[in-house]
Amino acid sequence: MVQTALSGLEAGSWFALLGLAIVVVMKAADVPNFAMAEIGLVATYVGTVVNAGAANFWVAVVVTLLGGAVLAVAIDLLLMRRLAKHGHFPLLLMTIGLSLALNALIGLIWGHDPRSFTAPWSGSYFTVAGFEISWAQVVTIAVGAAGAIGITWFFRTSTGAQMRAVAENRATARLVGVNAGRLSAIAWGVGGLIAAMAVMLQAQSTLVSTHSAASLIIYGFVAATMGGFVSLIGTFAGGLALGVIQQTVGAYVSGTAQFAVALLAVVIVLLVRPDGFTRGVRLRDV
Amino acid sequence: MTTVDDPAQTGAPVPRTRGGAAPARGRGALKAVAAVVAVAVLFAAPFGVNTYMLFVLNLTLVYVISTLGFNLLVGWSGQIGLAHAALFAIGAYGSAIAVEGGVPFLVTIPLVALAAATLAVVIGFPAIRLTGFFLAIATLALGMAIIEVLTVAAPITGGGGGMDVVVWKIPGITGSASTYFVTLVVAVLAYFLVRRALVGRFGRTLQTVRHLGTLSGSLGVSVLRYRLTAFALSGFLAAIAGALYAQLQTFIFPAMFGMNLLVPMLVMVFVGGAGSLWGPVVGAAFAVVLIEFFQDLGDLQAIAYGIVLMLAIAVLPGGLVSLGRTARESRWVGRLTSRGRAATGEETGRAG
Amino acid sequence: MLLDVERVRTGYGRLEVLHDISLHVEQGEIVTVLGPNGTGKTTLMRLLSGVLPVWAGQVSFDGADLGRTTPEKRAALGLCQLPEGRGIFQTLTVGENLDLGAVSSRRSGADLRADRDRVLGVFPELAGRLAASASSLSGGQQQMLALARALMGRPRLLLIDELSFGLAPRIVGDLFTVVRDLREDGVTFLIVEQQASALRVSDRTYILRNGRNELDRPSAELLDSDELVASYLR
Amino acid sequence: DDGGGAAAGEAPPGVTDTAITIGATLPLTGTAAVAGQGLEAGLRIAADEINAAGGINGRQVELVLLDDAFAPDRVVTNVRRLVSQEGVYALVAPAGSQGLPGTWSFIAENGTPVWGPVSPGDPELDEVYLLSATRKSQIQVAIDYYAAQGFTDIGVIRQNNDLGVSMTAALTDQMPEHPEMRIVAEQETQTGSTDVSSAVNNIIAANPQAVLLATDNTQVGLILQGLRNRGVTVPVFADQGGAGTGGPSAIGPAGAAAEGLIGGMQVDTVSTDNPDVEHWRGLAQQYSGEQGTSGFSLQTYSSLRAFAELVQRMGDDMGYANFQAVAEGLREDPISLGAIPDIECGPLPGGHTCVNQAGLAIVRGGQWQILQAFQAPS
Amino acid sequence: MPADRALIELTDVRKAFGGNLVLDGVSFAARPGFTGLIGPNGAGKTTCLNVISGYLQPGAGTVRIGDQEVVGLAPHAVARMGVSRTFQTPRLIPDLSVVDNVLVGGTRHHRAGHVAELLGLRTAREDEARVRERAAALLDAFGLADVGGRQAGRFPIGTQKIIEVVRALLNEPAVLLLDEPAAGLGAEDVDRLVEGLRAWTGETGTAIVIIEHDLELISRLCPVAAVLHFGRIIQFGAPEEVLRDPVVVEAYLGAGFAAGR
Ligand SMILES: Nc1ncnc2c1ncn2[C@@H]1O[C@H](COP(=O)(O)OP(=O)(O)OP(=O)(O)O)[C@@H](O)[C@H]1O
Ligand SMILES: Nc1ncnc2c1ncn2[C@@H]1O[C@H](COP(=O)(O)OP(=O)(O)OP(=O)(O)O)[C@@H](O)[C@H]1O
Ligand SMILES: [Mg+2]
Ligand SMILES: [Mg+2]
Repeated sequence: MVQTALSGLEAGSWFALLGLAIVVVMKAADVPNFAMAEIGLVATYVGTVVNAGAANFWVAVVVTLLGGAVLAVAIDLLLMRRLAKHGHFPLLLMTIGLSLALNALIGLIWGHDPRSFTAPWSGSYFTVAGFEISWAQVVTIAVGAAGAIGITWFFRTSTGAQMRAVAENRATARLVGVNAGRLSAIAWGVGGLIAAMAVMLQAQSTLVSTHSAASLIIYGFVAATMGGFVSLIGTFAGGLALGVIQQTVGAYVSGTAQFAVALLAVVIVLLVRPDGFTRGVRLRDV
Repeated sequence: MTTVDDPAQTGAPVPRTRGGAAPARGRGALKAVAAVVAVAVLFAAPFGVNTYMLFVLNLTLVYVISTLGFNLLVGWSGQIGLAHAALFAIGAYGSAIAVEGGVPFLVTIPLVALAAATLAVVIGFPAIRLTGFFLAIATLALGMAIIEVLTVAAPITGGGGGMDVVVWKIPGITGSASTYFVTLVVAVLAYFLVRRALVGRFGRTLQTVRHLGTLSGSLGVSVLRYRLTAFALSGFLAAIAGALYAQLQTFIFPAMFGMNLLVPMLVMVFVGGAGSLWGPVVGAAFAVVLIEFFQDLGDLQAIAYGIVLMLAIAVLPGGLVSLGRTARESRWVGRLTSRGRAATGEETGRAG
Repeated sequence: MLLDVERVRTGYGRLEVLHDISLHVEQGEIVTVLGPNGTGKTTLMRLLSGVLPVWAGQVSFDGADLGRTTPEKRAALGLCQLPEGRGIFQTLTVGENLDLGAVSSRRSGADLRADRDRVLGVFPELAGRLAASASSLSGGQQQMLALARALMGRPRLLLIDELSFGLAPRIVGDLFTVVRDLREDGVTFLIVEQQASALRVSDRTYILRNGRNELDRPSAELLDSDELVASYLR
Repeated sequence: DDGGGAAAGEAPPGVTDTAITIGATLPLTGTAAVAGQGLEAGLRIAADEINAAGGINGRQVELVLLDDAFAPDRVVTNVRRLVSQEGVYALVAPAGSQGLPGTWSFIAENGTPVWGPVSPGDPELDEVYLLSATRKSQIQVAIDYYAAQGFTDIGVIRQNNDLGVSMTAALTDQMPEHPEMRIVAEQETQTGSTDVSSAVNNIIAANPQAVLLATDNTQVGLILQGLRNRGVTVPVFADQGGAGTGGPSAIGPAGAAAEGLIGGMQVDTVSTDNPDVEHWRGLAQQYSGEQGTSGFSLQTYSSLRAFAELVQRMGDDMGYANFQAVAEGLREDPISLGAIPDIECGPLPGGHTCVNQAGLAIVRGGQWQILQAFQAPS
Repeated sequence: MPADRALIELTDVRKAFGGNLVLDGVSFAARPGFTGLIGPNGAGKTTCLNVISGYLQPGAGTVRIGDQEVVGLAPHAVARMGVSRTFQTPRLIPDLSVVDNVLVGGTRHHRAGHVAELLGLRTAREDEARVRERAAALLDAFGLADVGGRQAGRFPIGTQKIIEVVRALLNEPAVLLLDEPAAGLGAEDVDRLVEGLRAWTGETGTAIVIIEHDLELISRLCPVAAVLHFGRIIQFGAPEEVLRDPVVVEAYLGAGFAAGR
């Protein structure tokens, strides 16, 4: 029971963080980024190399996080910008192509066998009231929460409003003096960093590989949906809920139904609250 | 009042109906001839090419059928319904199981088509309240559920282990040629069905619903009815394609119809050009042929696929079908012509 | 000379809309632009705010050539605009829309609040709605918001595409007086209008026709004389 | 099956006086790439060796290896390409597990021999010859072993695909043999997923004396970590594919947690001092590509060597009819390579399962060691 | 046509958003021909239209079209009863040609269902032919015949508004609701609009409710006008009188306006 809850919150934190990464980019660039998981994965792989290279663990962590941010910004500058004016679909497809390419690239450089990001606390457990609790789980949950709070704080500033303005209408936003370029770079940077954090945490308590990205990205999007693609807190809550549901189903129903049931739970949430866990800002359309 | 003569170059899928513009007609006639020739060649194919090439052709056509439906839903009605792969699976399993139960293959096609169309309406029902990504996630979930059901229903479907498909043959014709002919005929029919639907009232109303949402109500359009009809049609075609796919694969199992099918399906829609008529054909051919073509690149193939995909988008955001239009309006071509100018200002449309 | 437009051409894609347009606006002047529908007034505005590129000719602001300066940079220079169709951000609140106007001049804190209060003084209708979604505003209220936002940018030259768009007569009347007052504070105006009353506040008027200069006269002359002008006014 | 006979009469494809073309479809990229590279290595090593020694009856071996990225539909397409486009004489050690059944009807139509496909079920086709113990019989052997150790409480984790199916089949056939044994927990995992925690939690809760796995090697690695991290040290079995017996594919990622992993053996472990294995090891060490020294490499190496031996025995008549005749004659005069059990095919039914003995190996001190020699299920 | 019969009638309609009461017991009726609806910004004019056309459900009160109660009907149902409208900010499909934009408005002319259409049955083809013909005629009446093939999104707002009016007329509505049709129009275009609309009512006896801030236009077209202020009708009558009313001058016109005229 407790085990299930913990595993749930742990997995939930990964989903939540990835969801946050997606939402952040969505806010500013209005792009559903299907390459987010791969961005995090590339960063994490670089990190594992550094980590294995007998460098200090914390150095590896910093490299990972920065790696994610830098990669994301580069993608924004080199690929996304020029497509912005063409609307959603090309951007969406670009991220899909990107995810395929990055995934293959990882396979090419580091091979396809799964690997882990060994942390000082990886694999060590402590016992409370007869329950074994893994440090990795505790760390993940804590860092996840911290990350969420950090980002929410970051976007409470007027930057948040500016980003939504750019997302709604880039041209007009620039007209009133918003520096759309700078904003989307920031958003991508932050997004990449969080994504890297998500995958790195995953790699610290389990294995990641070129094919672990696929399901992670979906869960990430589901979390983002729960947050209505705008609310950061909503996304975080959604991610955690998703994790717990998914683990509970795994424990008491079947390991194979996890995915479907977790998603179905979301459908129900959506049908009850069409904007997810947000105070639905209904637009007056007439 | 002065106005513009050449069509716009707005990036997001610009469904093109024949807006009565004169030049379009001339090109239309040309296209028609080309199409007839192409179809004729395709019918001759089985006698010309080996079974492998025939198989690839066949596969392409199957995806053309399914993408015609997917494009109608995503590109025209603007609803990102992600249960398409699952409906495709329904077609595959439905047909395979029915054939096993003694129903003639050709009969199973309309059966699964109607069944899937109905199911698609159910899946699309969240569209009452949901749009955009919310709808996408909801439909994705329902799709996953279907796949899960196929896995659990082992007694009928063979579960995760998969099931053999009784292959249908026209007496005297060997190999997959039999299915090929059926696929080809269906594909052509499907194209004309979709075409008729989209160039007429249905198509323009779909676009209205997509652009104006609830506001189209004031025109007497029942928004929900159109959204669901789009779902039904896409499911209809998905299932037909699925049935033919099963015949092609001769062995099917649930994992075939998950994400690893859905993503290529999306790629086909967008690469071809969402909201265009020829897009699905081009997109399907692109996706299938490219993979075969890259076969010999070894480790590089996957990465090459991704990169080509990205290039295609970077160069032709409107999809491959926009090639002609883009060329006509592009800087470079423009430069050559007299008052050619960079098409920069375009992004404005009108600010606000 | 604050704004100087020298024989510029521009348009959309490969369609040229403005042919060799020239005009100039002096510091502290109020200039109106008239012209039939589809003649290129809005296009001119887009050109000045940097949304459309200059194909030929030159646009200079305060003596400096604007060239390919981006819209946001121009806004920072004090070249603010109320675009055709208002360009209100529907997904933001009224307050957020307002504050966006101040982004270009990078102000914040007390300074910002002061400006806000000043602007809201002009549009009391908005004061009570700051927290509401901008989309909930009525058409006219959105027009007010758009103008208010433009004023938040501490404009030196304010480009207005149809000031009276969707506004009740009383408001329009008030706004023209506001315009006069702002001019006293050193704001310069370039206003596209359809209403005769506009000529009553403006010093000079340009008339465009089919993307070309038609004439350039002191507004007062036009107002009661030219029937040609009358045909553009309402 | 009509096609087989029809094709047998006329001269078969892929053979000239100087060359014989052989094909396989392998997961060289994608989720099973590690295994795929090993399988490729074995074929190339064998081909080079054979060719260096003058080929098969003077015919140089030409390999056509296609990548299916472990996607079943690609497997189906590839097999068609190998047969109709590349015109191969036979398929040797094709992998692409779950896609292969989709090609049987096509194979039957063309009569192309499929020699030693890597771990599919047994289709009972004239054209298909199984050279190594199926997943099912490996699991059966493992069950026997557990019984011999006196374990009674067994935990099971299976993937919801063909792997899981063969686990179920093995359990239904073999558990009755050992009435004292019972299954205390049976968990199913999602194909391709990396989330096994709930399965692991449930297994631990049931605290079994031994565990049977039928999952891909990533999941094997994850499950091992999950169990060992929480101090559960009971023996864990996985088949050759899942455990990558002899190779690093599962124990690499699992790291220290791999200690005590029992792997099914279709071929001898790569590290034994068996002279034939040593011979292969020598060649493998020179191999330039990836995964040359893995167990998968030894497996396909052996398959191709066996194939060469068989074709040698066929003499001048390369017709498919003769191929079948000679192959089904192996009962009398088996091919013995040392690294794998003797190959003794016979006529159908049943005869095309040329090998059904499986061995067991265990990881001790990070090294694979033989635990139990090749033997058939009781 | 019986000019006295009210085609549309609101009685004591109330509507509130959150705390703020936007329609506070609005009652008014429109007969064939033009009826003006004027009032300060934010008075509730557009909200009125939204209530009538079924986008908003009133908190209280009734709305009758002819002699049918429409409160509770979905927008498309109301539209099919013969109520067409335009929007304050034009809502065309920018990528479609002008003709196609207009054709979408012809829903009431289509008898054949989707299936008939997909199969290309004669009924469907006839329907299509008929609407196209009507649309062409209408575009011509509003002087847009020659631009039918061009993309709607590229026209200036003014022109887009006229196109929207044409789209609304294609359904041959009994009641036409126009929300500031002349805003952003130049003098020429206003004239075009007026002639087009006059011609139309002359033939059909449609009841046209016009929201406008351009009082010239109101005076030109409307025999009667209602003034809405803070959700109440504070005046109803001939424009000349209405506009002389001191309350109206104070709330809506402003001193400057009176001086201006
Ligand atoms: N995004 C666009 N793409 C192509 N052509 C355009 C675009 N926007 C405007 N045009 C064309 O440019 C010309 C000028 O349009 P503009 O909006 O500048 O006229 P305007 O004077 O502002 O008219 P109005 O008084 O109605 O606002 C028109 O013929 C219009 O068709
Ligand atoms: N969906 C909504 N949510 C909240 N308030 C609303 C909503 N719709 C309208 N309002 C408010 O109701 C009042 C009336 O709005 P309405 O659009 O009817 O005004 P109007 O008479 O059309 O004004 P205008 O002439 O400026 O268009 C305004 O104060 C507006 O802010
Ligand atoms: Mg304009
Ligand atoms: Mg209004």
